This record gives sequence, structure tokens and C-alpha cells, in this order.
Amino acid sequence: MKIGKRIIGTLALPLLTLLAVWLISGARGVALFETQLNLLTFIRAAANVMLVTFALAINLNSGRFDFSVGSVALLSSVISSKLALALGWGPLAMLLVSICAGALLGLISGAVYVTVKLPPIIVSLAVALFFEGLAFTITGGHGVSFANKASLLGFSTIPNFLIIIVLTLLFMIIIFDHTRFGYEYKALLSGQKVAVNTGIREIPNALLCYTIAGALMGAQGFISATTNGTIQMSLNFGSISPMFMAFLPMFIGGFIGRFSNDKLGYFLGAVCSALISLLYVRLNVSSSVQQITSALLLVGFLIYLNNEGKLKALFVRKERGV
Amino acid sequence: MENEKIIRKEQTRERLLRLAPVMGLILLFAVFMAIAVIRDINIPYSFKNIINQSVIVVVGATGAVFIYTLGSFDISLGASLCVSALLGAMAYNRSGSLLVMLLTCVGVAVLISLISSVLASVFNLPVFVTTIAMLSLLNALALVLIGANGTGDVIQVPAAAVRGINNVWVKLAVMLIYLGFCVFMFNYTKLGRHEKFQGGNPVCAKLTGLNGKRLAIAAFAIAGIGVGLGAFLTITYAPTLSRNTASSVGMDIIISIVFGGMPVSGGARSRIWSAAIGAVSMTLLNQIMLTLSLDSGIGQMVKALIFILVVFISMSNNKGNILPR
Amino acid sequence: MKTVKKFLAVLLAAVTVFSLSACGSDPNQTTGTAPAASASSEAEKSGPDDSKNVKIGVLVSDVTSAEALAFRAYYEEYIQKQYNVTFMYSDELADAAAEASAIDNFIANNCKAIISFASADRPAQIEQCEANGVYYAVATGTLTDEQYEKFKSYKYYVGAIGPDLMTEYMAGYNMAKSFLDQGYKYFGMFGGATPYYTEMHIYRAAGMLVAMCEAGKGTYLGASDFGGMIGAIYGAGCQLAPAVIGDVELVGYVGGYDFDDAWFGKLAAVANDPKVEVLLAVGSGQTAFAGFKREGQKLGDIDCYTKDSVALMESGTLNYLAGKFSASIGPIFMATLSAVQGHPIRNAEGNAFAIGQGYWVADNAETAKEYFAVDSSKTEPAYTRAMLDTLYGASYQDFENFVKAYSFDEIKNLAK
Amino acid sequence: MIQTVEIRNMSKRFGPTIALADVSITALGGEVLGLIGENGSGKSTVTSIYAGMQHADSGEMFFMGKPWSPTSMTDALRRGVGMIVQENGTVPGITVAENIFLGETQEFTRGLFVDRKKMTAQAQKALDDIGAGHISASVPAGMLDFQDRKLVEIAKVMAKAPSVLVVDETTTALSQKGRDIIYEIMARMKAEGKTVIFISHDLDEIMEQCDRLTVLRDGKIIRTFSAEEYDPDAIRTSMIGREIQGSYYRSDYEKDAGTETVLKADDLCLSDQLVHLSMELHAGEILGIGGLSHCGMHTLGKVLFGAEHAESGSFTVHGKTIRNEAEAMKEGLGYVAKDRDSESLCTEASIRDNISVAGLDKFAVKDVLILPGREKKYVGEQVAALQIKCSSADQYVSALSGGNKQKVAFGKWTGRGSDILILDCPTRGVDIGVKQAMYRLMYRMRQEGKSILLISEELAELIGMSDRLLVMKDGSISKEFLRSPELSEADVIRCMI
Repeated sequence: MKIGKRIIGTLALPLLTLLAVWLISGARGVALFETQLNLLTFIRAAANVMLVTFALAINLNSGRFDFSVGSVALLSSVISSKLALALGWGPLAMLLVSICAGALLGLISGAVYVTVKLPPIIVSLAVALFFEGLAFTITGGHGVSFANKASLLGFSTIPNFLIIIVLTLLFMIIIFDHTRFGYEYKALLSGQKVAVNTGIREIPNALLCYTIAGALMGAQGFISATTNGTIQMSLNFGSISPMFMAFLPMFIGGFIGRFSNDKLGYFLGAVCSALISLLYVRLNVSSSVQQITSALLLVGFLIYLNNEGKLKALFVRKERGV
Repeated sequence: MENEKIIRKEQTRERLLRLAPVMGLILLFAVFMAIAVIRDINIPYSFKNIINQSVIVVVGATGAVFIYTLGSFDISLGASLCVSALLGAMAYNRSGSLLVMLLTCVGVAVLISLISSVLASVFNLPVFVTTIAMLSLLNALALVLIGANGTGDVIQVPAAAVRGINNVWVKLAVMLIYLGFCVFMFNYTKLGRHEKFQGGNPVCAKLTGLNGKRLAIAAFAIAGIGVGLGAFLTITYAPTLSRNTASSVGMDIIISIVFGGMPVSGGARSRIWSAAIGAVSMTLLNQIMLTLSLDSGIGQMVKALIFILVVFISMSNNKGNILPR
Repeated sequence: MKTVKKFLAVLLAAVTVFSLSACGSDPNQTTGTAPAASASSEAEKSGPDDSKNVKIGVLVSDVTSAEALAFRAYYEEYIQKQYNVTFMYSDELADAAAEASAIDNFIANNCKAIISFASADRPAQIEQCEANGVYYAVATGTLTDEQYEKFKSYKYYVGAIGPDLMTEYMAGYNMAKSFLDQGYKYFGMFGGATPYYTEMHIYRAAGMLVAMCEAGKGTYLGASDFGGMIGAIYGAGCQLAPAVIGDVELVGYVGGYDFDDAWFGKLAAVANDPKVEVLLAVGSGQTAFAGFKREGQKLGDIDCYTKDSVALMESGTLNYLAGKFSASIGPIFMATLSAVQGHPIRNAEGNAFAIGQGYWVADNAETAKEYFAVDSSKTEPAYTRAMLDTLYGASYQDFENFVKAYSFDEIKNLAK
Repeated sequence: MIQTVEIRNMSKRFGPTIALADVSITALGGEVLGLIGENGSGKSTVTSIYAGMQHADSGEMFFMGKPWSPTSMTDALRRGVGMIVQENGTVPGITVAENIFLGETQEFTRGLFVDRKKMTAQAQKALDDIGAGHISASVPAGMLDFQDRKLVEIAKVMAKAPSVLVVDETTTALSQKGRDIIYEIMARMKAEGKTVIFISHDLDEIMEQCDRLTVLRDGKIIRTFSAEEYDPDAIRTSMIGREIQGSYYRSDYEKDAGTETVLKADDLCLSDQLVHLSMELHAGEILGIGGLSHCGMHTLGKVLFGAEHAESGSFTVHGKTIRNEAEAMKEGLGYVAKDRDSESLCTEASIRDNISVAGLDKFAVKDVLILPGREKKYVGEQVAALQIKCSSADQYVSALSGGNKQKVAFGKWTGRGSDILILDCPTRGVDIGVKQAMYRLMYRMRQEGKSILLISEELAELIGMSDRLLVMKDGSISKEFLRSPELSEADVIRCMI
């Protein structure tokens, strides 16, 4: 592929989104990035969505659907915040613990999967229930509140989120594109049987996938916890909702991945949905309208994605003048 | 000859494992009875209660089995049930006729199912993701309807109107009729057979003249009927509807189907009864939890453990050296 | 071989469940506790009969809110230890169907009475209990007038104690007013479940807005008084928006519980608006605003007294708190128990009672601390057994006076 | 000469089926040992165990005299035993280079990182070494055609310069060029005093290539032939354990095929697979279509069944145009695909389901209601007619041998009385016994006036069975042969390449 085409393919969607969002807000006479805060909102959303997208994509790409990501975020943030409050930790320590806890929980859910050898979607349902229940039990249902721990709330700053984004992106690219694990991951992804027969050990690979996904969700849990200073408990699958925000960016990421790097793609996908969130904020859109637009966007993009061929053919014919 | 014997042994083993969900059900029932006796519980009332609580999921989930048989997945069924019920209630309040209410419920639910399935098959989208989008659309729609109806945060059917049909016999009747219909469609008609084959191997199905898209639409339509009946039963059971109506049903359906031993990959091993078995088992399990008055968190953890255990047992283990996906 | 393994697993499952049935709380544990002995001597005159255990079902629509947990603690960690009763709690009840199921469950488990914190469909609950001869009481809520007219004479309807909608309205009004009186003019508001058409929150919001109208000598959505405001809010599809109200201004508004990036963004935007001096919340304001609040900004909330909320008041993050006190559900319990044991409390016309009960209001840390100390006590809560026993089979008048005297100081006097 | 490979008393079973029973094999340096046997005779199993793909239940293995227990194929390859497998052994999603060094990435890691450049360079070299330099090591394997992907696998193995090479059923799917590459490699290894174990169905090929020939049947060793003992009939007999009654293919040479055209294709075009292709199929005719695996003949089969759509041109069956599979079936067409497990059958379903699904319209009441009795009868007839070996019709197809699977695939169409069968490689990976049965069936159908389009990569069977033989090259028909005893494989091959 020509480098030009690569660049266009990579940046087209984010730029389009930016343009659209900018025009709409402009039409309503609202500046998108009026204050520092708007930027913060945007970056935070980007980081947040990016983490979930990565976490979901890692396993979904290899056909492992995971309902439990949300519950991992919930439980790991509960664990880390409880410790942080008990031992008076700062945000950094809490973040690290949250990541480790997440990694551990991810490993656990992966371990369950490789032991019972049931379809991941089933396992993830059970795991989600279990983690929700555990989080609820740990906090006695109260959830966690550190609204007056300025130190922890103070984490929510533009540079911090930028750092998280950059580090995560680097980490993901290195791990998945430049290490042995990454190479074997790719092999298992598109040629499971062959790869296994050739002697690639799938179980450790899967475990590591779940661990990484868990770690990412740990970070995400930390972000949403420190953003508003409380952790709400949820039962009966209340925790799966964060998962839903990952789909649009995931598909966008997949699309961009064809032109450059899919990790970059997921990040840019997250940027797109963050821009959209920011638009919702700036126009103070009601949540119903929000839900509807988001759903339509998702379907719309999917339709484009799955009918690209036909569309192209259509245009070609047009050019032919047929 | 020896091989024959071994094959037979394999098959009997398979059948035994296939029975695991039923055994799970029986076991849960035994445990329930034991506890019921220990804690002197009003057993006749409990039975009525268990029917009341499982019937909606049984109906909704049994229809959904057709979707699962194709190896696809619908997460928006709960929301669909909610919207259908809301519109059904509104229809009753306009018309004052239970029949109109029933027809509206079913009609709306089928319509919603058709929208997602047609959308998915016309533009060949991944069904699951389509239903995710559908989920948020329907949630929003529910709120809009309640707003439009302008009776506070609820839409109500006068309790008196449905009291007459809010009894176990009506429910059992609706459930059995629909179950019968599904079992018939699933096991004794061309459609059911095609659904299973399509789920088992779409490529081969195509090369055998099956039309995958039409099958998907049919499956969703049948599921829609179930959801519609579920909506109807929901109104008769609790004539006050809100945006939260049936909020748990969506996941309950998924859990029940799997708990009942349905392979998520669908195909030839699909069982139409799994939904009913699973739903009743889950209800029993909840009853047990409640009677033991376990704390919500612990209760949910135990539920998770039992769930995974039963499914682990019921899934016949034809697993190779590769991990399932 | 593998099959065998698997059936062993089933056995294991069985064992798990049975072992649980073992560790589940045994209803007879609480029989013959110390107070029971003491009370039994003169049971008929004062104090209930502790000889046999009474099972009471509790309907809760929300199991995670601080308020719900505080209530539960009072029942399970104080009342259940003091009296020979067993509380059976429902799971989270999302909708009317769930409520009906929960009641069925309680009936199946031979509960003699049901105390309800769930309001998706109160009439249905009452009918269901009446039909099955189970006593039913409304805690922390009330019936609408027509509902009351319909059910007041029901044999098994005990009555209702809690803030009526007017109380909710006043709670919002007073909160806003207290800040307005301090001369603040620029407000940000969190509307909670207002966009979901939830009355309680709509009335609280209306109260705040009316207070602003009076202070600012302006109107909001063209309304400026109680009736008008309620109508106006429904008229606007319960979607509120910022507006100038005379010389007062509602600078920012957020409603709903989306918990997504946009939602947090909106809340942050309101809190960080340099103009906004005071943040008001119809509920869960600590979740909504505390994280984004700027230095010197004020925050008022209607919720309940918890370790966290008190800590927030001490740190100056929270400046005004109208909260239900956990013991406020003591009287309804006693009324229920009394009814179960054959001494129902009925008013002059022999009907079920409906008594309003308001909030404890704290606008400074000291008060809040004092309230919390009492409220969270498991030994000397606001309403102790001694106080509640006086209500056993009490006359309607005594009962009403007792309940009506709900403010902190009044209760202190009652205790003496 | 040293014994490189030694296998002693190896046994292995897959659930019900005994794959190997007490098998012992030895192979020497500098020889090519042939393994031949019906499907499920165990030849692939024994070699794949030796090459580390799976483990035996019992028995010992030795390599160069030392005990041998590879943990995986990569492990075996690293230690000198390489295998080229029958089915596709490449991963589509990753580059050729990554495929060649699959599972050995560590060889190229510096610290944590993988050195892609180095990997690609070495991979390219490996390709060049086996004379497959036309393949670029940096493209995704998914973009290569089947033949090139096979070559990649070969390069992967040869890059490790193994001293034992196992070639399992590889050549059948390859063009002459591919075959030549493999023969060349085998010759070279032989010259270097290394060992080749060569597995093939093609008797002529295997006799031509091998110094010794071991025959397996039902997981047991039947006999080992030395080069001078080679005798096709003796080998066949020991393969299927009985004399083959009558001739293998049809023996007649009358020109009595019908003249009525039942299927007519006119100027079909579809990318590079079909280029202005026209042909006719007559009633009571077996029309053979031959060519290299990627000449477009398989696509032709799909198109004529309505499963793929030509970009231009048209075709009619009984004068009607066909838009999809369902219409094709209405017109009495039946299609047995090349890839049995993924296209012809639903292996996780029972024999009953598989056979009845195509014929529901034949026995379902009002084309809707399925009565178990009727279905049992319908399926039973096919199982009997085709002599499908099974414990019951409810047995899962996955538990059947290749041959019986293929019989089930046939049963789908014979059951509903299809009078035009499109058979794509119907005897691929099918043992001689079943093969013979199939040939008989085809011939019987022909005699009944039915028409058969026989698409095959096995020239012998094309020549042996067809009334007419069309040879395809690059998507169009390069030559038509009429049935005659004189027709030789050489003539046909000439028009293929």
C-alpha cells in the first residue's frame, strides 16, 4: 500500500469525526474546547474508552467474548481504593495496585476458562457475577467513597491521562507487535489449530491475554473511581455496561488497522468516541438522545464496514456510467 | 464387534451428560424441598410462586433458543420485552380490550425482532452487535414512551382489568401452548431442522439449498412471539410498568438457556427444552438463596459457582487440544 | 471415567448448597434473648410478646444506597437483637413484577408482615398482602390521597410513615433557601432521577426552584409557586435546563444516572463553571458533585448520615445535608409488630394511619457528627427498645405524637 | 546403512476407533519409505506421532538409535524430524516468514524484541533454497494460493535441514511444478543419506518414488514390499484385504451416452477462475473435468450449482436458469463439494440429520411436518443402499471414517433422486474399497440415464470413468477428449500445463 493511502486511511475517520463534531457544535454556537476542562473531559474519555477497547479487543479478536471486563474494573478499583484509604496511599500507589489487582483478576478468569474449557462467553458470565458479588461483599454493599481525599481526586489531570494513554499505547504495540508472545498471539488468532499443532502453547498465551486485559481494566477502574471519588456497587450484571462503549471504537480500530497499526486504530477509535462524548457534554444532550445517536452511529458504521465492497462496486459502476 | 460397543458406550455417556441439566434441576428441587421442610415453608404456595416467577423467562427464553441454535445471540430481548409491555399497556388503556393488549405485545415484540434480524441480514451485520445497538435504542424508546404517556414514571393498566387472568392456570396454559408450538416447530418441522443444520455448518447448509438469511429472520420472529407473550404475562402479573420493567429478564434469558445445557455454538446439539429447564432451575436456586437469606453479594457468588459447575458438567466434552471459542 | 468425575462434581454442588443451608441464619437463634426474658414478665401491659419469633419481610428497591444500608443495619443489628423477630430481605427490586415476586417469596416463607421500602406499585403490594392476610406497612414513604382513601380500611394495611411529597418539596425548598439566605445567587443542580419522572426527585427539585424564584423575584419555565412549578416541570418532559431566575441564576443542570464519560463531563462542567457558587442535589450529590467541586464552592444534598457524608461535612466538601435517620423506621416496625400480635394501631375512625415524617437537617459538621453518632449507634440508637415499647398497642394519638416529634432534639426529649 | 527411524509396537486409539495396533516400522538412511493404505489405516497417525503432532498410547520410538519423544512438531523439527502435513498447515493471518518460523520466534528475539528483518531474510532464503523463490516472505500467507502455501510449509520444514522428512498426502493437491519440487527434495535427501517417509494414495506415484513400500490396514502393518516385489494388484489387495472383484473403473467403451442436453453453460466469466467458458452436459453421461487444482474447475462446480455467481454469461438446467442452490435442487441438481468436512457435511450432526436435510421436501408432509417414521425409512434406505458402516443413523458423522462420510454426502443427493450430480473430487482421501463402490454407483446412475459432472484431480479416474473429458486451463476449456482405451494420462497432462 502506498504511504499516502496509509496516512489517509488512518486519519480519515478521526478527522471526519472532529470536523463533524466541530461543525455541529459550531452551528449551535458552542466552542468545543472552550475551557481547560473541556480538554480534560475529552482526554479522560479517550483514555477511559481506549483502555476498555483494548481490554475487550485482545480477547474478542481471538473469538473470546468477555462479559467480565466491567466487573474486573469494579473489583480491582474496590480493592485498590480500600487499601489506598486504609494505608493513606497516593494516587500512583493506588493506580499500580489497581493494575496489579486487575491483572490478577484477569488471570483468575482466564484460569477458570482454560480449566473448565467452556466457551469463554459462558465463563465470563459466571466470572462477572462472581466478581460483582465479591466487590459487594468486600464493601458490604456500601461501595467506596473518597470524595474528600483530594490527593486521589487530584489524579484527574490532563498530563496524567496523556501519560496513561502514551504508556498504554506503547505497551500494547510493543507487547503485541514486537514480542514472541505477540507473534504467537497473532498466529493463534487466525490459525488456532495449525498453530497449536505446530507446538505453540495456547494456554499460557490465553492466560497472558486475560491478564493483560485485566490489568487494563484495573487502570480503567482506577480512572472512573478517581474521576468522581466514589465507586458504586452493582449486582446482576450491572457491571457489564462499560463494555458497550468499546464496540464503536473497536470497529473503527479494526478499520484503521487495515491501513496502519490496529492498536493505533483502537486509540484513534477511542479518540472518535471521546470527541462525540465531548459534543454531548458541550450541547448538554439528554441521555435518551445520547443513547439513540450512539446506537445509530454504531449501526451506521457497521453497515458501511460490512458493505464496503458493494458500495465500492456501486461507485465503480457509476464511474463506468453503467 | 468391539468398536461398535465403544461407540455405543460413547453415545450413552453423551446422553447421560446431556441429562446433566435435568439432574441439576432435580437436585436443586431436592435441596429446595429439604430446606422447605427444615424451615417449614408454605410449599403449595411456593410452587405457585415458582411458576409465577419462571413462566416469563421460560416463554422468553424458549423462543430465544431458535436464535441460539443458529449460533447467534440477542442481548436486547429484555429491553424488547419492556417496550412491548409498555405499548401493550398503552394499547389496553386506549382500547380496553385484553386481546388488543395481547396482540400489541406480540406484534411489537415480533416487529422489533424483525427489525434487528432484517437489518442484520440485509446488511450482513454481526447479529450480536446489532442487538447491542438495539438494546440502547429500546432503552431510550422506553423512556420516550413513558414521557409521552404522561402518567409519571409509570404506565399502568388498571389492576382489576388483569386480575382475572393473573392466575397460575392462565400462565401455565400460555406457557404450555407456546412451549408446545416451539417443540413442534423445532423437532417436527422443516424449519426447525433447517435452523439446527444452519447453526451446525452454515457453509454446508448453503450448499444444501438453505437460505441462511431467511432462517435467521424466522428464528428471530419466533423468539419475538415468545418475548411478546412474556410482555403480556408481565403486564398481567404486575400491571404497573416502568423503564425498569424486565430489566433483568435479558440476562436471565441468557443464563437460563445456558444453564439448561444449550451449547452457545448452537447447531445439532441444541435442545429446545434447555430454556425451560434452565429457567426453572434458576428460579429454584433463587428461592433457596432467599430462604437461606444469604447476603446479596454472597448469594450471587454462590449462584455463579453453581452455574459454571452445572454447565461444565452438561457440556459434552468433545474438546480437542485447542481451547473453545 | 470422566462421567464419574462429573457426577462427583454434582455431588460437590449438592454439598455446597447444603452446607449453605447449614450456615444460613436459624430463625430460632433469637428466641429467649435477655430482653425477651425481662419483657415476657409483663408482656400484655407494655412491650411486645417475645415468646415466639415473628418473621417480617422487607421490600427494598435499592440494596446499595447508603440510606438503604443504614436502615438495614438498624433493623438487623439493633431491632433483630432486641426483639424476637427475623427480618427477611428482598433482593434489589427493579420493577413492580420483582416486588410482586418478592412478596410471594415472603408469603411462601411464612412472613407474618411486610415492611416496604419499594414503591414501584404500592397499591398492588397492598392488595397482594390483603389477599394473603399478611400485614403490610409503608416505611419512608406515603400513599397518595386517593390511594389512602382506598386502602385505609384494609384489615392488613398497617399504615405509612415517611416524608410525603410535600415534605420532599419542603426539603428541597429549605435547602435552597438556606443558601439563598446566605446571599448566594448562582446555582448548579443535579436532578437525579428527575428525567425518569421520579416524583420524589421532581418535588425536591421543584422546591429548590421555587425557593430561587422567591429569592430572585423571577420565574422558572414561567412558574414560581408549588403547583405551577410541578406542572411546569412535567410540561418540560422533566428535562430541566439552566435559566436566569430574576437576579438568581440556575447556571448548570444535569439529570439522570448514566455514569458514562459524557455524564461525568457534564457534572464536571457544572461544578467547574466559575460562576457557580452552590451545587444542589436532589440526592446522591456526593456521588455526582463531590469529586468535581471547586474550593469555596458550596454543596447541599438530600441523603442520609454516613461516615462518609460526615467526613465530607468536616472537610467542608459538603455544607448542607438533609438526611433520613436510620432509626426513623423504628415506629413503623413497632406498629407492624403490634398489629401482628393483635394490637393494631388505628386512628379515631379505625383506619390505618398515615403520618408524615421529615429529615434531620445539618448545615455544619458538628451537628452532622452529633447526628451520626446517635444514628449509627447499635446500642443507643435514636429510637431504643425502651422508647419503641411505649408504642406497643399505643393509642393513635400517642403514636402520632411520638412519630411527629422526629427532629433530633424532640427525640432527645422523648428519650428522657 | 544406519536405522534413522524406528517405531516399536505403537498403539493409539481415538475414542471408539483403533487408529494403531502394535505397529512397528523402521526406515534407513538414504531410502525413501512409502506408506500406503486405505483412509483410517493409520499411516498418517503413526507418522504424525513420530513428528510430534500427537502422542501414542503405548510403544517406543527411536531416532538415530536414541529414544525419541518429541514434545511438539517444532521440537521434533528442531531435532531433525520434519513433516509436511496433508491438510493446510499455514496460518493465513501472518506473513510467510512468520509461518516459516512459527513457534520458533525465540530464535530471532533480541532481549524482548523480535527482529522481523532478520526473520524475513532467512525465510526468503529458505524459500529460494527449495526453488520457491517466486514467493515473497513478507506477504501474508493468506494471500497465496493453495499450492504456494504448501511450498511455504515445505520451506518451513527444509529450513531446518531435517534428517528425516515425512511427506503426507501432499502431492495430490499440487500441480506438476509443485510435485517436481517435492520429488527433487526427496531425491536430494536420499542422496545425502537422509530418510524420507512418503505417504500417498497414488499407487503409480508411490511405486515410482519409493525404495520400499509398507502397507497398513485398520491400524496394523499388513506387508512391506521391496522395490522388486512391486505389483499393483498385490498391493491393492493387501490394502483392502480382499481381491477386487471385477475391474476397478468401468470397463465399457460404448459411445451410448445420451445426446439430450440437460445442462448448458454459455460464456461464463468469473475473475480468473472462469474465462468465457461454455460447455454442455448430456443425459446419461459422465462428463469429466480435469486440470490443475487452481484451473477453475472447482469454481465451475460451485457456479453450476448456483452457489457462486458468474460475473457474465449464463447457464441453464433443463432450459431453466438457476439463481441459487435451492433452484438448482428443484431442477434435480446435487453437489458433492471437494472439502467434505467443511462443505458437504455437518460433522457435529447425526447421519440422519445430514441425509434427511436435503430431502425434507421429499418426505415431509405438506413439505412442513416431519414424521419420525417416514424420516427413519428415508434415511434407512440410503444407509442400506450405500452400505454406510455405522452403529445407528443417530451416530455423529464426526465419528465416521472418511469413506463413510463421503457415502453420507452422496446419500444426501441419491436420496432425493437428483438426476444431475456435480461431484467435486468425490474420491479424495477415500479408501479404495469405498472408491470402487462410488465408481459403481456413478456407473449405475449413468445407466439409469442420470448425468454426472465429475470434477477430479486424479487423471486415472477421469480417464477411467468419463464418457467425455474436458481439460481446463486458466479458467477455460483447453481440450475435449472422448472416451477411448488409447487415452493416456500423458496426453491429458499436456493440455493441463
